[in-house]
Parts: sequence; structure tokens; C-alpha cells
Amino acid sequence: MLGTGLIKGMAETARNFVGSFLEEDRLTTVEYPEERIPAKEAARSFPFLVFDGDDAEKGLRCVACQICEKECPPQCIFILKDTAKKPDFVGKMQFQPKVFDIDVSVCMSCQICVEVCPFEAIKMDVDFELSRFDRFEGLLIHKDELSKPNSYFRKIHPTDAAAVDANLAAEKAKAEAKAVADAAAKAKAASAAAAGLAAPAKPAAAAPPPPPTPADPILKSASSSTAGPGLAETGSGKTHAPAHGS
Amino acid sequence: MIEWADQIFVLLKREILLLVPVALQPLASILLSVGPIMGVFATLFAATTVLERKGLGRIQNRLGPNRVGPFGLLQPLADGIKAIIKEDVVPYRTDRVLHTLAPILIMVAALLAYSVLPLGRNMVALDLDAGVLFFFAAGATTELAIFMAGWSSRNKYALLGAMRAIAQMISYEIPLILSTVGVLMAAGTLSTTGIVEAQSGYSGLFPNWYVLTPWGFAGFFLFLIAATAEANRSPFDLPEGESELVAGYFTEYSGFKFAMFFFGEYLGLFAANALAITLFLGGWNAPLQILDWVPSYLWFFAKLLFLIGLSIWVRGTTPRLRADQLMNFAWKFMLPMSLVNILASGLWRFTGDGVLGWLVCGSLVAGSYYALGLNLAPKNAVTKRIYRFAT
Amino acid sequence: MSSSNLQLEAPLDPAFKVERRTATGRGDLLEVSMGPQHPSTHGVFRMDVVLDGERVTKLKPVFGYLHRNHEKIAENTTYLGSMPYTDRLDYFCSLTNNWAYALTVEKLAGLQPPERAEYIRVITAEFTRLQNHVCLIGFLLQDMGASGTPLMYAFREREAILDLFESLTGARMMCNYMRFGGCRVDLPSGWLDQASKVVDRFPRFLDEFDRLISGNEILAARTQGVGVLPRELAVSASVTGPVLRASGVNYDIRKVDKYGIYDRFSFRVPLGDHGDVYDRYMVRVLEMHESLAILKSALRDIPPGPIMDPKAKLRSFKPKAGEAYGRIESAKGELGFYVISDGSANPYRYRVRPPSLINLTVLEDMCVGHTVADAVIILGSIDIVLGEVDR
Amino acid sequence: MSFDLAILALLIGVSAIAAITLRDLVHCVLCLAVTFASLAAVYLRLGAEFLAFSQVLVYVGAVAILALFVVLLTRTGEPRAESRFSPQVMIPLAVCAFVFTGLAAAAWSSSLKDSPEAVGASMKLKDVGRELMTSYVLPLEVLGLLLTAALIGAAILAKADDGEDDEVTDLGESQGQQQRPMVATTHSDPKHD
Repeated sequence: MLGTGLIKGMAETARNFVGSFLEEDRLTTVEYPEERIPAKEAARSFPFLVFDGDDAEKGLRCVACQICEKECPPQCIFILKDTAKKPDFVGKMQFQPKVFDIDVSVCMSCQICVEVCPFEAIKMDVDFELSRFDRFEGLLIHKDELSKPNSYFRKIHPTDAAAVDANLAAEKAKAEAKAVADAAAKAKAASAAAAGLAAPAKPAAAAPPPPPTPADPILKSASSSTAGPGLAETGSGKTHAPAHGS
Repeated sequence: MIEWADQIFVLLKREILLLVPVALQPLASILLSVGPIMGVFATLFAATTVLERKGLGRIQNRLGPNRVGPFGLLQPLADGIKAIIKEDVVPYRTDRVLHTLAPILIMVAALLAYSVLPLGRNMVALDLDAGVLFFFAAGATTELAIFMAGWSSRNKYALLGAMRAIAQMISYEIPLILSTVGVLMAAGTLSTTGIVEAQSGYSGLFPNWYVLTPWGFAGFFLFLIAATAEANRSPFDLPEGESELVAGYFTEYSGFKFAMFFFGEYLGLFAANALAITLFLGGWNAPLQILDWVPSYLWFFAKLLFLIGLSIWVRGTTPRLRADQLMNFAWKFMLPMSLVNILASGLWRFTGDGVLGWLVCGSLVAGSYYALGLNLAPKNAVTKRIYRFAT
Repeated sequence: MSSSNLQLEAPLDPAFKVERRTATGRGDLLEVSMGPQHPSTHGVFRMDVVLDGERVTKLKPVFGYLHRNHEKIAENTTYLGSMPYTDRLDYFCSLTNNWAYALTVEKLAGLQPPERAEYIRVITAEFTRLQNHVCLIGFLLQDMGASGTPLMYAFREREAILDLFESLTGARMMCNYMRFGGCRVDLPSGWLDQASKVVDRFPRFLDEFDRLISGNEILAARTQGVGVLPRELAVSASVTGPVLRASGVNYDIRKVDKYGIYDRFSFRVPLGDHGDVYDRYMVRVLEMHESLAILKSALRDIPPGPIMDPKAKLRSFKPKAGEAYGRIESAKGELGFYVISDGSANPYRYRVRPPSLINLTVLEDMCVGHTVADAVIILGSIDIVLGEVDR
Repeated sequence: MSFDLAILALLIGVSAIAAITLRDLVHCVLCLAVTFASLAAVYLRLGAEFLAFSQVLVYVGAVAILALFVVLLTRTGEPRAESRFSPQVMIPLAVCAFVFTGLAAAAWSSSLKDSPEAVGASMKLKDVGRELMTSYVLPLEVLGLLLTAALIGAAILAKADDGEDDEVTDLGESQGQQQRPMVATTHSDPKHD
């Protein structure tokens, strides 16, 4: 009969009207500035640069290799390499960016810079309240503003950060072990050279075995989740300065 | 005490009038009647906009406006300020005189209708012998205003919207007026206060409202539907159907003029609902005898708010009709139905309000409703469809 | 390509000719330009409509306002670099766009995603289909003038799905999730439970929607028999997706190509018999039920394991020279990517087959003879996204 | 003659003259509506409520709108820059003069001329109704019949129009507007009366 569908529909809207007062999950909106939905762990807004320690200049992980600049699809990253080299976290001498700008009005938050970065230096922020009064200069974010401490990264993406830290620690340990081994080998070679050909066949027993890499599977998978296959692929080449850089 | 609370405004007006010199008394009387009506209904308009937005929000599982003032109650104030300070953009080729005159006329026409509405016991600005007729005459003027708005804008959407609006208003005016005929026959008067008084008193537990008769029930809904169409409310909001005509006849209006259209439209809705209350819901009469002590104007406004709530509810539920379906509905359903309803109310007069009357009139109304519904059916009713599935 | 694997139940009528109904009224014709800033053209689409009264006698779709040079940009960026751009084609379904592009490049480079990645792809694609159809129905009813209620209900459900997307991919709409040879990240812990919860809740919403609107007389009157797309025309215009299936052609690439692991799921393909707006609406509703069935079994069966093909490279990805066409059944129809590689880091040629654009080509045939209001809902029922139409 | 009646008379005169002299036809019709409304006010002033409200309802609400529709649907383009006065202006003037003289003579010779109070005061709405249903029942019924016939005729005419509208033609043959006669129909009007 005419009108039954309408009455059914009205009953439904009435139910929703009442339900919106009674059931919490019906109301999907929150009153934004006062009440915020906590950012999801995977959430991403715009990239930032991670630095270790307290000094943004000294601890910056970025080595100005310009991979992200090249891979960025909308080309919103601009990097100028510094002329002086500084030691990175493993103590290797690396370049640092003199200028590192991201135009967030162009950036499309695709996270590709994060994925391609071999140094865990650029990560995604979750801060989305970036209104500025100047839409040109104001939205061009410079290095000093982009640099954020590792503790901040740990706060916003705890799982990722833990994996990255473990990875880096492992690499550092490996590098140190290698350095020690190298040093030992060098010393040995020197001593061997000094001793002439007296003791040729003695194995290098002095070198300690490399420390076990943290093999926690969860961390492992999470680590691959941050940086994707790129990390795994270039894992062996990590300690080398990338070829593009120089 | 009860009497005093009920008549407080009437007494107040009388007292104030006594302070005024005799020569100025007619003018003062006019002002004292018109001022409060405009003030009260402007407030009601403001309240309704909040109510509507919040109600629709809740129906749609949203919160609705909640920023301005406590619970967003001051939202209309903010809207009003915004409307006033906004630039009044008038397109270059408009007919400026008519463009300016249209919103004024629409407000005037809507406000005129209030002069015959009894808002409470002894509370009517103008107790005309032909009050109902006056109401419809005032309502007919809005068509002219809408035409002026649509035509003077020199905009195709506005013109289409105006044409739709006028066609719709003229079509629905007929069932609107015809659906009141039963009441006029039963009450024997065209005076609004007379109609309300005819519905006072109680038979048993129930009040003597016309809505509690079969023909009155049908008439009430016919009247409400037609009034909704007259007020261009959903589901009859085609003249301003934003998905089709942007904003219909007031596409080219902005700022305060736009607000005036908005205001006029809501005033029209209130007036139509108030007339529905007067004609069918016993006006300012209390629904139960034991509740008679509540002041009459409160009853009136309670009923008015109820009807406004109903229209918000319907708006939150229905999609919009198409223009030809709207016309079909008016001419193939509303018109015959209201004609049958007149017949039913005539029969009611002879059969009385006993079992026989209910049987005869009730079956007449229900039967014709069913038959007319079927008549619309071949094109409009849901035909159950079976869907095939491929695996 | 598509006609070769098109299984028709009955042969097409070879004598079929497009009949264009025109109104032969003797009145002036009114030319209205609806869009590009008209409220119901779903973005920046324009329809040049020639009206006789309110009937459409001619309709010219005009698009390109949102052209962003997608294909040329893709030819000048790396293979990976255009993955985030595919998000922005049909911005409701970024995950299926990702999939189609990934599928094509995987064909080109000879990559095979591991099983878990395939399951994740199916799950995200079906969720995408759900939220796309939900939104479409909401928008369609919004175009019909239901003042936001169905749309808000649809958005309420979409919100839950977007939350899932966000916790998986980090973004709600521009997911940029799939990679050549797998997916970017693995499912976070607890994601599957959350997803199952959403899937379990979803039928509640579909029932609610059914009660709210599917039986509504106005909906039936507005949609049944409106915008009929004959089977022959649909096939010859190479329309795909729910629009084609509503015209009664059983053609679903999930069944035809069995790409990914769709051969492991049992689901049905709903078919309409009338090809009108109502059928297109109902086919989508029924498709959502089928998607839920796929989701249920996929969420149950998803195996642990890696999510990337170990051969896949992220940086300096250079597939060997060759060409590939990959297609999937996106929510809107057949979404295809055609990529030619010359062995360098950038594709030599990159081409998108957007279902929205191709389905849009039959708009005039469906609209002519109907009113403007119908044209609006016919456009809505095709389900276009201007990002994909204009690219 | 009282002051308010004088104002109303002035309004009627001015709007009536405007209605026949303004260039834009829509303005003319709107001025005509003003004339109707002022006439209603005169009736109201004379105590004929029913007549006044019916005047507004029928003339402003329906007749003026109908006229507007007709103007809108038949008029094409801008108002023509012809002389305001047609050469045949004398014929309607003569007719008007004749009608006016007749009415004036009737009013002058009426017995009510000297005592206007005698009429309006007692004419309550109920009495109007009673008179209509008793003394004037035959004219009323005849009028009703006439209007019904007109309504049915209009419906049939509109129906025939609709039938043509549904004709199926090939768009390729009738390209666009050129072949269509530029005469507009008013097929939606009969319904609205």
C-alpha cells in the first residue's frame, strides 16, 4: 500500500535519532580541536628528518645522498650537499645536507622517500596541522624545522622506531666489530710485516666473533615494513657510501 | 490564577493601551499585536533552524552545530550576523527593482497570514469573519513574489525553479483549500477563532478535535502534505532542489536577501502548520480536560513544535519527487482524495459520530486511499524485482 | 579484448539500433550548462543540456577540467613513482588502482607476489569495493534529494573501512600500498580481528539501508524505468562493471580473468534484467553482499608468510623491454593499465583504461527523453569519479 | 470621499496606467497585479471581506500568475522598441468609455448612492453563503458546470499534447532548434486555472 515504505524509512530514521544519543559507536565524528582521535601507528602526514642525540646538526642521519630527491614523485625535495664531511653514527665520514627543503604544498605524502632512504634518515610525521599564513615560503619547510629527534620518532611510531634502532645498533655493532677486526688484522699485518715471515700460518684468533644480530622475528618483519624491500636489498651495501652521493 | 496566567498577554495589552492617549490607541493596539507576533515567530525561526540542524544531525548520526554558544544554541545569531554583513551580490543584468522587491514581498505575504491565527485564548490579531479565506489569499501572494525572484534574476536555474515553484504551489493550493472544506462545513464558519471554539470541549476522554474523526484525520494529513508542498519542503523541495537547480529561484540571491527568503519560507511553514493546528488539532485547546490549566498559548506552541518536528523528521527521511510525479500526485491522488474527503465529512454530518459514522466515513476514506494508491501504483509503487546470480 | 571472453547467455540482437527519444514539443529549447560547478555533477563535470521544458533533448558531456596529465607524468617518472599517482585516479578506490598498476608491472617484470600478499590484496580490494558502493549509493540518494541521511549512514560505514586502511597503509584515501611483487607492509597485529569485526557489522548496515530506502515509494518511482541501458548498447559501448551487469550481461573480470587468487573464492555475480537506475542500485547492493562473503573466507584463510617477492627491487627497478596489459574488476568496472617498457627506469608508454570514462560515453543515450532531474540521477548511477575520467 | 479611499483610487489609477504603458510585459502584468490588489483593498474598505479575499485569491494568486506564464512562454527576446501606442488605440478607448459611462450611470441612478451604510454592514459571510445557495443557486450551478467543462476540456487538450511529446524520433534527422517552430505552447497553463 502507498506509504508503507515511507513509514518504514521514518521508523529507521527515528531509530537512528534515538540511537545517536544512546549508542556511542553510531556517532563517528569527534569534536575535533578539543577531542582528537589518536593517530594510528602507521599514520603519515609529511616527512621529517631524524637525528640522533640532542644536537640536530651533529646527529642528523641524512647524508645528502639525494636518493629521495630523485625518487620523490612530485619532486618536492631540494637538497644541497655540504662540502665538509662529518662522522655518522658508526663513525664513518659522510656528507651532510647544507640545505634540505621540503615543499609540503607539493608533497603528496606518498612515503616513497622513506622507503628508498638507505639510512633511516627520513621518516613520516603524523602532525597534520600545518596551516601557515604564507602559502609559498611558509609551506617550504627547511632543514632546521624538519629535523626532529629520534625520541620523537620513537614516540609517534614506536614499533618502527624500535626496529630501526635495533637495525642501526646491529649495524653499528657490526661496523665496530669489523673495525676491531680490521684494526686487529692491520695490527697483525703490521706485526707480521715487522716480524718478517716468521709466523705466516697463524690464524687471526684474536678477532672476536661478530655479535649476534637481533633475530627477533617481529622486529624483523616490522623493520621490513618501514623501509620495504629496499632495505633488505641494500642491506649489505649499507656501510658504504652510496654511489649517487659523490 | 489559572485564568490570569492564561490571559496574561491579553491583560497586559489592555493595561498598556489604557496608558496611551485615546487618539493613538488604534495605532498602539496594532503595534502591540504585530510586534509580539513578529518577535515571537522570528525567535521561533531562529530556534527552528537550530532544531532542524541538530535534529537532522542526530537523524544522520552527527552532532549538528555545537560551536556557537552552549550546545550551539547561538548558531542562528551567528548565521544572522553573517547574513547581514555579507556582500549583497546582484548580478549585472538583473531587474533590480523586482530583485529587491521579491524577498520583501515574500516576507510580507508570509507575515500577513499570521494576523488571523489564534495563538491562544483571545489571542488573535485580527478576528476576521473570513479568516481562513484571508489566510489563503495572503498565501497566494507568495507565488507572485517567487515569480518575481526567479524572473528578475535572469538566470536559467532561477527561472526554472520559479516555474516549478509556481506550478507546484498552484497545484497544491487546490487540495490545500479543499481539505479544509470539511472543517468549514463542520464548524459552520470561516473564522479561525470560531473553528477553534467549535473544537473545544471533550467527549469522554477525547477532545472534540476534528483530527479525531475519519474525515478530519484524512483531511489533516492531506492538509499537511499540501502545506509541505506549498512551503517547498522535502520531499516536495523541487523548486530549490539543489542537485538539479542549484538553489532554484533564489540562486542569484546572497547575503541578507537570501536570509529573507529563508525566513519567509520558514514563516510560511509555521503559518501553514499553525493553520493545521487551528483547523484540525483544536487550536489552543488542551488535549485532555485535566490539563486544561496549562495556558492556552503554551498548548498552541507545543503543537506547533510537534508539527515542525514532524516536518524535520520527514525531511530527514525522504528523497525528492520528480516534477511530473509531483504533479501526478497532486492531481491524481491529492485532488480526488480531498474531494472524497468532503463527501465523507458531509456523510459524517448525517450519520453522526457513532459507530455508523465511523464505519461509513472510515471505510470511505480508507477505501479511496487504497484505491487511489493503487491507481498511482502501475508507475510508482515498488515492483518487487528478482535478481539473477551468475556463479 | 573484452569481447573474446564475454559469455553471453543470449546472442545480441544484430539489428539493434540506438533509438534516441526526443521530445517534439513545439516550445523553445532551453540550453542549460550544468556544471562544472553545479552541485550534482560529482566534481568538475559539465553537461550541456538542451531542454524542452524539463525534458532533455540533447546532452553533451564535457570533461577534462581535472586533467592532470597522469599518463605523461608516468612516462617521465620511475615505475614506482607513478604508484602514488594511481591513488589519485579514482580517489575512492586507491587500493584497487594500486593493484591494477602493480599487476601490470608484475606481468611486465615477471614478478609473482607471495600468497599472503595476494590475500591482502583481495581483502583490501573487496573492502575498497564495499566502501565505493556504499558511497555511491549515498551520493545517488543525495542526488535524489534525500537530505543527506543515506549519505551520512554510508559515510559512517565507510569510516570504519577507512580506519582499517589507515591502520594498514597509513593513509585513509591515498593508500599507496601495493608494490611490484607484493605489498608495502604486513598487516599490523590485531588488524584481522578488527577487519572481521567490520565485516560482521556490515550486514547490519545493509539491512538498515534496506529498511530506510529500498522500499521507499519515492525511490522506486524515481529510479524504476529511468535511464535504461539496453544490453546491446552496453556491450557495443564496452561498458563494464556494475553498469553492464545491471543490463544483464554476465561479465566480471574476477570471474573471467581469475586474476590474483579470485579462483579460490566462491561468490556470485548479481545481474539485473532491466538496466535502469534501480537495477544499477540494487546490483551494487547485492554485490556488497557477495564482497562480504569473499572477505569472510579471505580473512579466515589468510596464511602467514612473506609479503614481497624476493626478486622484487625497489630502487633502480628496470623491467626488461616489452609490454603488458593488466586489468582488474575495480568497483566501477574494468580498470586496465597498459605499459610498454624500453628497459629503462621509466615506462616508454603508459596508458590507463578508466572504467568511469568509458561508462560515461553512454550518458546521452540514457538521458535523452528524461527530465533534468533524471539526468542527474542517471549520471549518479553510472558512478564516475572525475579523477579517473579526466586523469 | 475619505483619505484612504483616495489613496487607493490613486494607486489603482497609476498602476492601471503603468500596466498598459510599461515596455516590459512582465512589469505590465505585475502592475496589473497591483491594480487587483488595490481593488481588493477598496472592497475591504467597503466592508466586503469575502469579495476582497476572493479577489486576491483569484486575481492576484491565479489570474496574474496565469498572465505571467503566458507572457513568459510566448514572448521571445527583448521588448520591442515600437511606439507605445498602437494606431488602433481609439477602438479600445471607445469601448472603455462606453463601459465606464454605463457603469457610472448605473451607479448614479442607484438608490444606494446616498446611503452606502445600508449595504455592506449587514452582509455577513453566512448571509453571502445563504444567498448563493438560495436566490442565486441556478447561476451558481451553471457557473460550476461551465468551469467543470472548461477544466475537462483543458485536461483533454493537455493530454493530447502529452501524447505528441512521447513520439519517438531520430535525433539525427531533426538537428537542434532550427527546425523547431519558435512558437511556444502554454500547455501547462490549463491545469493551473
